[in-house]
Amino acid sequence: MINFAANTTYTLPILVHAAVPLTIIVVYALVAIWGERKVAGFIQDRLGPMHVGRWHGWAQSIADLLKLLQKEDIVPKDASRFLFKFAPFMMFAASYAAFAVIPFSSGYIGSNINIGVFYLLAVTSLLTLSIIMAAWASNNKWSLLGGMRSAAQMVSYEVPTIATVLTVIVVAGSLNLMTITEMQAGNDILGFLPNWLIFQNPFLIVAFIIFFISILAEAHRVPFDLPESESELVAGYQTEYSGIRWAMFMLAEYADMLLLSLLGAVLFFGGWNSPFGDFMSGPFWEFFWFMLKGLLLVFVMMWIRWTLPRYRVDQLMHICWGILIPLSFINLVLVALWEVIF
Amino acid sequence: MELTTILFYFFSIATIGAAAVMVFSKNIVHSAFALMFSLIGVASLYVLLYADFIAATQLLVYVGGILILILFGVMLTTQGRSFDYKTITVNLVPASILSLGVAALLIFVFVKTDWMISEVAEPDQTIYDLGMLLMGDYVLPFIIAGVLLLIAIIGAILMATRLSSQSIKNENIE
Amino acid sequence: MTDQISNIAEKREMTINMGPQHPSTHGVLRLELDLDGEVIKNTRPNIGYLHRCFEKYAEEMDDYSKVIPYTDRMDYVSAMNQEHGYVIAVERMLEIEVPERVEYIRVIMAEMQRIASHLLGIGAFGLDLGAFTPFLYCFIEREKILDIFEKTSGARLLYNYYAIGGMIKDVHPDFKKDTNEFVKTFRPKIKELNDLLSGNKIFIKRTANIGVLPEKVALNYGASGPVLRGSGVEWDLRKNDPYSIYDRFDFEIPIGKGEMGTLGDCWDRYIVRVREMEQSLRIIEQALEGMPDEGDVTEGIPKRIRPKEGELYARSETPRGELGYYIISDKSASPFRVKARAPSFVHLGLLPAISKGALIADMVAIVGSIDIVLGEVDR
Amino acid sequence: MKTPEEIFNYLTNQFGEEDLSFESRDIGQPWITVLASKIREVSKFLRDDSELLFDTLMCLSGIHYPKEEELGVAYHLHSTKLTHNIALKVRVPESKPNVPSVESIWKTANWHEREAWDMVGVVFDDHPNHKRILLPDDWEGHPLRKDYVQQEFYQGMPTGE
Repeated sequence: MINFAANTTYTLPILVHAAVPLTIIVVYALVAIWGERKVAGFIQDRLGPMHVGRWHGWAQSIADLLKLLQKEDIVPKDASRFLFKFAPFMMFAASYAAFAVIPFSSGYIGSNINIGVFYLLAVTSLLTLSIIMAAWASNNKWSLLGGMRSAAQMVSYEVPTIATVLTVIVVAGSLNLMTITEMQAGNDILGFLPNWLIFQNPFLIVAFIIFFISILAEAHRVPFDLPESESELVAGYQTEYSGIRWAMFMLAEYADMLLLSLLGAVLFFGGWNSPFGDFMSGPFWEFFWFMLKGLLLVFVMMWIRWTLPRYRVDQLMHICWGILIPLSFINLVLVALWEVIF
Repeated sequence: MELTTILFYFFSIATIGAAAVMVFSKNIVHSAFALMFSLIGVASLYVLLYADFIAATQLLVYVGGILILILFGVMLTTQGRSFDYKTITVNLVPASILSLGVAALLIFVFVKTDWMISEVAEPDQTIYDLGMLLMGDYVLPFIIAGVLLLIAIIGAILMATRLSSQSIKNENIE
Repeated sequence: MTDQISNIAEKREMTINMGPQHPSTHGVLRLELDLDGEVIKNTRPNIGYLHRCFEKYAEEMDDYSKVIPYTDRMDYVSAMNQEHGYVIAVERMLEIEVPERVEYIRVIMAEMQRIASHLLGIGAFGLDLGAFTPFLYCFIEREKILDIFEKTSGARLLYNYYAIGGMIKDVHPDFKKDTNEFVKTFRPKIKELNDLLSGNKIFIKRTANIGVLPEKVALNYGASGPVLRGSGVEWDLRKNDPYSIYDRFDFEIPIGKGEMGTLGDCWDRYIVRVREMEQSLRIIEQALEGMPDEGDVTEGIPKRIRPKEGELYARSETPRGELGYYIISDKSASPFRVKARAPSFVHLGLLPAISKGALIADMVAIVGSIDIVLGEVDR
Repeated sequence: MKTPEEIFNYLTNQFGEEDLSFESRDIGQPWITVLASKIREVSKFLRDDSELLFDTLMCLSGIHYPKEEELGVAYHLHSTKLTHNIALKVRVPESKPNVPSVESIWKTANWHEREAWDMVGVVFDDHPNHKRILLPDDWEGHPLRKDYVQQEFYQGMPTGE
């Protein structure tokens, strides 16, 4: 017999731990979708949502969510029913699971495991599979083409991502995201710059640029949004989805964006460390700084999204295999040399 | 029952069930996705054994790499049509005999072995030892494996470029 | 070995339907694509989804002037140019002259419409390649032109403003001021557009060397307008076969030079449109200066339109290319036969030739660069 | 640059008087009527001759003449090099509406000829893809004929209002 009473000591904290990132993701997604529209509106010389909720249409994404919940859940006749229904949830689960190792502040991390970065990269590789699953299960040629493209893209761009993460690990000497963050505390460089890794080693700036380009591709953002490029593949793997399942895809995509941005913040910008040393620190401020850094990167992604056209699939692959991967490996060697010499 | 025990049984059943679906499914893509569930289940079992590095490697290599490769292969070689992936069972009799024999052997070994049951303590440095072993005692096999993979990659690139330069040729128009 | 590989490649072909409901076919166009991977082996355009029997309607009308609203609906993003083409055709049949002021208004309207149409074409082209923002920038400018049109004609898309021998009514009193204002504010916007799109590395990568249309092929396929000029042929009916009063204005014909890649690629066709907008601005400026302030624009409209027996083929330069009206008159009040030679129809016909060997993503770029309007293709 | 009359004279020197005739009406442009069987030969000559160089076919239209019970095809040609135009016309009886295709000479003709077949019902011999273009393949009749009567049902759907 299962004795739940005896297990509450285990189960309750686990559930609370699980609920915290979920809340952050959902609230962030609602804000980010509204924010993206506002950013788009600002860039395109228009207002964006203005009506729902009076003040600058702040309730627009809530209204959208309610609308999506009410929509009919359509499953194509020839679709593979189980996989079709399962894929969006698996995609969200994959990006949600990765939040377990993100250190939101010095007082909160879902699971402080030794191989944090490695676990994160491993779990996000499930995203690719869920996209293939959705693409294949839809039984639609456009979906399949989109799925194939995205699988190829994500598998390729995982290489430079991992290679640049590796450069940071070489400098930091740990796979634990909490440890990596803790070692970036203080303001010692040139007397005033914070001890963030990007300032510690000049080659890490190159690493960050490569990393940022790769996460743009991993998160399917313009100029690498080929899997769902609306002008060619209709909507790629999402073509046949509607209602709440489609909302799950969007949620997963936005969560993925935040996840990778937060990873970038941890690896290069000192995670939850305040840029002003001890000023404005403490668990709550740490959370504020951390989210601010992550959201800034998300904002840059949006900015790029509304400025650039998109690449073609072979050009995308060429950028990855021909430029980013060799560069990131050369950079890895240079970073290591710098660390040995200084 | 402890929570870990419940999880252990849950993941074990999921792994075995998914493996059964993989074997008995007529649709090859369904089989591939069942394999995915099976592999994820195995990874979860590794986690329960405190082997977090192996679990993550299992996910990254098998789920994120090999399985995607399998799916690619299946989808590309079946001419792009999405519902032509049926499989049939051949050599039913010899296969059954062979698998029953192997099963009997495994059960026999399982029962006969004198298992030593010990309480595992959570290690705090899993990867440190692993790294030491790889770069210390096993550095030669490690490097040989690396060189082998490099050769394989170069070969693959060579073959891929030759094929693609033939098929992607912008034909001149009259 | 090589044979085996190519055999496998051939077997791998898959046929895919692009359209009729597809975001980047610019309307209801269906393209059947034979794909090898993502490489296009064969393109078969299927049209007719928007067919409304324009020619049959024209024959059934009991008056030549009743055809004009139908010409609007052919190329609905450059309705003024469509009307202009039809009106000059009928005027030539009747052998009538139109007043000076009418000619100037017509030219200004037609050139404004050309800018509006090119803005839409360029914006949609950018949108096809994933650049959303230039599309809206173009629309803001296009909106200003439509506002001017609306003040005068009352409509924003299908104007019915040209009449045989004149205009339906005089322009709005603010017309000159508004147009001058627009010309002044629009020049810097072209530069903005060039910064966002024309010079963008990704945009160039997506358009240069794609969908190359050599000069000889272009002529053989009957290409005209920006598509022909993009291939380096200096050919513009406003200069080479002047109609209306275009011979009075000083302007250049921009042609593709293969600056970013091969001559006649998508980028060349695109840049011709951008530069044409500048030339149109020049024409508008000159026309505004020369336009007489007084004059009744409706006095020249004949009460009864009954041409003598005969036939003619009159052509004019619309934003998309050569628009020809082949009209046969049998002395009755309605035309015996009206055939519209729509540039988009001809350009869509050369799509299979230039899309061979391209990728699906290139197909989108190619369709965008020839800038078709399905209303005109299907008529 | 040649006027239509000059072009006609130039052509008669090459092909003889019996296959060609020069026609004009009260207004508009004159045209040259060509015997249907000769149209491809004449077209090829018009395109390739160094003094004519008609490199583009601007327009190809099918016409129905109900009084004469004839179908016509009008070709409007144009030369970008020498900037002159000419119109050709072919007339064939309704009972045997066969005209040789000029698709091999000007590729524009491909779609235009399909349209002429679709709308008027002229049959173009040797056309590589002789199918309807604007209407569905199983449509009955050719709408631009003056005696056209619309079919009542198309695949079970009423076509009227």
